[in-house]
Amino acid sequence: MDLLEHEGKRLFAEVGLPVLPSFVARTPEEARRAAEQLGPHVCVKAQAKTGGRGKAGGIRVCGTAAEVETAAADILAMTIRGHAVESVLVERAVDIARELYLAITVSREVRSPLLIFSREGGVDIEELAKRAPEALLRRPIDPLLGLLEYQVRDVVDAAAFGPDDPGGTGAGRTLASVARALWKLYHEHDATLVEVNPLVLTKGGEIVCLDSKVTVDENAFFRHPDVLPEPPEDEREAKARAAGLAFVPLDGDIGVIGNGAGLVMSTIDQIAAAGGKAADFCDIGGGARSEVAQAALEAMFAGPPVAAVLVNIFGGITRCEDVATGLVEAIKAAGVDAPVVVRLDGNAAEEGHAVIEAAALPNVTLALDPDEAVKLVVDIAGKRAAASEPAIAAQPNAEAPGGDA
Amino acid sequence: MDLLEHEGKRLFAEVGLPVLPSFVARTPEEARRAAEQLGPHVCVKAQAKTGGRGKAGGIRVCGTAAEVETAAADILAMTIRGHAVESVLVERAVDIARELYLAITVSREVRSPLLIFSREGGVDIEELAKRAPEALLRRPIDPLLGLLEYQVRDVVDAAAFGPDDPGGTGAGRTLASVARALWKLYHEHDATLVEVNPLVLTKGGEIVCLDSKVTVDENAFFRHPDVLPEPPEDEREAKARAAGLAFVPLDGDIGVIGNGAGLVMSTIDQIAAAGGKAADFCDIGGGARSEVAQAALEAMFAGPPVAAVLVNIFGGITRCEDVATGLVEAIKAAGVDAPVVVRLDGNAAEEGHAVIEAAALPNVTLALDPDEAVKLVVDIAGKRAAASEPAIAAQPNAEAPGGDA
Amino acid sequence: MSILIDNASRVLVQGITGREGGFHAGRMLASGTNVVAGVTPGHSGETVQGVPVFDSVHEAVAHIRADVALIFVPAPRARDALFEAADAGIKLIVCITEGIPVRDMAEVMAHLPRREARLIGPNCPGLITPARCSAGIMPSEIFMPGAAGVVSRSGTLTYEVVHELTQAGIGQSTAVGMGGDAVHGIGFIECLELFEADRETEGIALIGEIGGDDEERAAQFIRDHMTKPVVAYVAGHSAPPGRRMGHAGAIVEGTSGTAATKQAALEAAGIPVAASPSELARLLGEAIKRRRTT
Amino acid sequence: MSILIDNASRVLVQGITGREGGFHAGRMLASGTNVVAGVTPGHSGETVQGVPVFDSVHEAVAHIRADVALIFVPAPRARDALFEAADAGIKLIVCITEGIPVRDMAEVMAHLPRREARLIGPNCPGLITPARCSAGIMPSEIFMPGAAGVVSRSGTLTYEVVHELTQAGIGQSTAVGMGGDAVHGIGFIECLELFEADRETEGIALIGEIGGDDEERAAQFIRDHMTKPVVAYVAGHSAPPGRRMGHAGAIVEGTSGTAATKQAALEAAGIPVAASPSELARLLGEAIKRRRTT
Repeated sequence: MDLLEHEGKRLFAEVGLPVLPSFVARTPEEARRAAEQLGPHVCVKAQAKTGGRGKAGGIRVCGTAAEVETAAADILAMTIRGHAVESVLVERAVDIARELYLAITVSREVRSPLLIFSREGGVDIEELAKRAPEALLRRPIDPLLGLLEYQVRDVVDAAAFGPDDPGGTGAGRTLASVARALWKLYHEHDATLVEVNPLVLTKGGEIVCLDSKVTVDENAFFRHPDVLPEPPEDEREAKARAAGLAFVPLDGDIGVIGNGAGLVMSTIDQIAAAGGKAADFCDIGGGARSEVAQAALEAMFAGPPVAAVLVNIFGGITRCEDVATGLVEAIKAAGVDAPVVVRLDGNAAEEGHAVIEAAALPNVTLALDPDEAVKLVVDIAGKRAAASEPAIAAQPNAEAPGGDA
Repeated sequence: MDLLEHEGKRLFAEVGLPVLPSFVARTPEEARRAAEQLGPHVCVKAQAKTGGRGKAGGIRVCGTAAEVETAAADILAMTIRGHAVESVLVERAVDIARELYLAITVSREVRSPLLIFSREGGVDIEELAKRAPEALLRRPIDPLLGLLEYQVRDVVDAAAFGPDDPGGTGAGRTLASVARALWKLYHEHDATLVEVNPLVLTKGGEIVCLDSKVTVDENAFFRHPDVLPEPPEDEREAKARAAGLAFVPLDGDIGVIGNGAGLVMSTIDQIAAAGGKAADFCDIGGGARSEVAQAALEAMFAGPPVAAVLVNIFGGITRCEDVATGLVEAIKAAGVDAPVVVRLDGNAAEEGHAVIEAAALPNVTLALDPDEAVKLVVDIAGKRAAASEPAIAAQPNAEAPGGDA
Repeated sequence: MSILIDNASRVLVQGITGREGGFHAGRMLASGTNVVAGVTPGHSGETVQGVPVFDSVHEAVAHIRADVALIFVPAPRARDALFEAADAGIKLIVCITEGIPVRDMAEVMAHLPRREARLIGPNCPGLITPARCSAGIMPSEIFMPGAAGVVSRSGTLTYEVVHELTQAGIGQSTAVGMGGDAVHGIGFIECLELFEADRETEGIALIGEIGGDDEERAAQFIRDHMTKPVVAYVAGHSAPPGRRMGHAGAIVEGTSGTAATKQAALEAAGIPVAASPSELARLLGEAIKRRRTT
Repeated sequence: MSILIDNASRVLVQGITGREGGFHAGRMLASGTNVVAGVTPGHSGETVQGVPVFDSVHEAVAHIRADVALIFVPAPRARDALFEAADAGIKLIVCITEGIPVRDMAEVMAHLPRREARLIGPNCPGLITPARCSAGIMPSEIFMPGAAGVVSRSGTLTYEVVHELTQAGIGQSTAVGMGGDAVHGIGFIECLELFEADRETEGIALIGEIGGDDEERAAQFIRDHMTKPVVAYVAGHSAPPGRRMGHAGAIVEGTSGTAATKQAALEAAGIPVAASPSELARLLGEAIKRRRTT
């Protein structure tokens, strides 16, 4: 789970990382009052769980409280990469002498946390990583030892603060304590990413974390009962999660239900290859029973209407008969009239076919192999979309999900 | 450094180990007041940095405050294995249902801490370890992982609390937290031993640490600036330590100074083999200079008089000339008149010999090899002791160090 | 032959008294697997499906020899169960549990080599050597013994492919479901090495998915070290790009991680990449037949 | 030949700008040792005795190949210096520093095998292969090349024995001062194994002292595995028994640990035990001569 900048900075302050005085504001008025407290020179920053807010205009440096109020009003009206900005952080501004980069994230390859430092921080760090990889210090942190002092010294050496830098070698000592505190946060809060970009050396010789990016491991919430998991924005996702299903909303018009993440991904790929577009990723899991299949269909129909549905089940542990029973009940109960293509194979597939056939639902078609099933559902959805094309053409935004008719 | 029972129990309480209410008393009167606070049934226990106080009569269970005062007076007058009892611990008494044993200490062999548990605690645990080694659970604690939960469960399983035990399985949960806390103490306080014997299950179903034995690593004091190293009891030791020397007072009459612990030990062994007895172990170290040699001699002469002194130096890094210079100065300055046998070999040995010869001190003899040096000093000391024998015979305590004349 | 497990393997199930543990222990026994012991603290002396239960892995191995530990313990206690199995001397550990924190898995993967223990998983279906040993939750009914090695990051895709292979008369030597967590045990390369050395295996199906760079590294390994044919499939071409907060992830993993880069890397190494699981099964069948005739 | 170090060894000194580090670097250079680099944080670019100094071991090995790290860093920072050397890929680490906490050494000894690094020490004089390489603080002047291997828990006792050997015309292959801390690196057995395999070594002097059970285990090893003659000396017969607070130490170490039990164990294994360092040198000389004539 990603944290907002101000949430991350609260953790920063807890572990002793240097942050600037700031207030969170949800209205332009609150922002103005914050500026009055902090003094005239402040920075107003969009709080959104995405990168690129700077380029999108989500960061403004202001010199008066009135400017702050205007900036906050502008920013609070923004949507950045699909994320509505619901608050801004009003933070005291500083004079920057140097911008550094410091992060810890998990490396799949070395199977451990990895510390990354660069004496050139700021916006284009990925660029730098490609252009001059040697400019980045990378140090795997041994999971059994933690961040070691010699690694902290490596960071300070790489910063190469000189007599021309404000603060001189004292800044090196602060940087060392910043590295230690960042590891403490990463480790103790079960983070998978903590990034400070830029980490700045001010003209006054102070080291300050100007931004915070923190991602915490949802699997570790059992160790952090005080952390509240964020509620899903999408209603379908909320319903599915309540039923213990993995659900990701997508922007196509073919509803997809399957068992196993790989099978569902593969199904969506094949729909795309056949010219269709999936409306969701819904994984009912390995040992799915009839109630789960039912919950999946209900979650799907809680969202925008779909042109057709593909249920693709390979029964390993899952009994296809159970899935079929749940489907039939859900379709009947919810009065689903969208076309549903069902492919059942493996464990109790024949019994599953019998359940579907016995129900004799007019909108449900059985497919005998996965390739046929994909072809069928894409055909049906294509025809339904074509039939409702005028409705789509009438919509102003060409990127809106198709097939909403 | 060994801690007294009450010092160990203060750490126990800090990490959440269950201890009984108690007071430290330095006078019988204080002990009586403690008993008045704690209620009539208390235990009065000698505080001494040694084992075997129970057998020596240093533990008394009392039923009235008056009994406590008498017991404290008796115990405070005791000396146990050479340790004068300066305080007693007055502790509330409990009804014991079962006695267990739990300890963590360092194992040289596995190079890690080792947890030891037995469901049969009490006094004869070493006996038990020999008689029925399978009755002891031993679990190495991985230094990089710490005490693991499955090991804690092993301890609880080995305790095998049953329905007949007071507290039942609840006692198991407490035992688990005791094991965790004991590890926390061991690790965080840099202990090399924490032992609870007995760890008792009371008739009320509580788990209580009835005794504490804690040894902390003096090499780790830099991590624990709040810990005060104990001052040496022996004046020579105090002087030597102030000069950075390793010094152990022994009870013979031949003063020994050498460089390197192995060489000094070996010298003492050879003195014993030749029929003599060393008065001390004094190691002036590997790179000794003239001031150090001087400090060693001064420390030695701060103690009871010795019959003779052997200075045994093999110069590796140490220059024998420096040692010789320091010796000559110290002998002159302190007016030492005891016979001193000096053996110098290795680095700058000839120059060292020249210094000794030039000083022409009447009581200093040069020996040319270590075997001859030992023989010589034992001869001299033997003659001096024989000459002063009547003085020794006049002393009431036969165990007093010889050669005090 | 086969890889990692065979009919001599003796399997111990940690968490056997749980719903999943007991259910799959029964399925494994029914498929002929040698399930020799179960472990659940506080349940020593019980039996599950006729299998004796012990309080700890140390206690179990003191009574009964075991080669493989299969872990069904809930995520919060999985780290401890993994340490316990390794410290008790088990050399092959299969962890079915999903949802284990990354920090715990990093510690486990740092510790296991110290005990010379191998891990499969976590968050995986385990592995199976058909008709000889199943150490996991794969449906043994759809497998048959034979020449095809399968290594996969996905459970149900494995079943799809195996089902097609079996229907086409192509049996399997061993199928390994390695799981897709960020920090996991055995990977493609280790399995490929084992398959290359296994006399029974004549060709390998590799089933990858988005995330990480296991497939890219496997592609290089296949090009440089494999003599047996390998065919591949990668799921997730249409997956939306994951939200990414910071830059550190991109710096660490570079541009790799998408299905397209994985497919390109595999193809660049000369490995046929199928468009669907059913095509993957066909490609493997053809490759094995070609190898037999040359 | 020799063990552990020879004239190809390239030595890096951690803590070279300190008093001890600089002094001994100079002595080692004077004895012909290949001291290639020094490390002291914040001193990169300086030289000590003509040896270039770097800020970190990683930086040093990026510039100059080194095989041996010699550590003079003060005790509170020694753990970190040991981790640094091992993590930078140094395979033989010699730690002279004394007074390192037991907890730190236990962590170091748990970590070093993960990097396949060997440790000599801490709190030891290091080791020397006469006229070829000195990695430590032993006085090279008293050594001469030859057939006697020496392994010892004591520095000055080693010098005594070596001095006698040299004066008797018996040179040394390698002398290892392994230190006597409760938790230390290389032990008697590892050195004996190496001496047994070393063609140059014809006999070994083992110098033990009170505490632990290294000598007892070495005695068994010698009886079971050594074909070359080993002679021994144990210091500390007259040492007063250490105060012992609890029983745990006695349980762990049993009755062993006194000079008498060590000497008895060695003699029971057929190993001649000398009464003094000078006798040890004589015994070794005789053993080597006997071996040559048979």
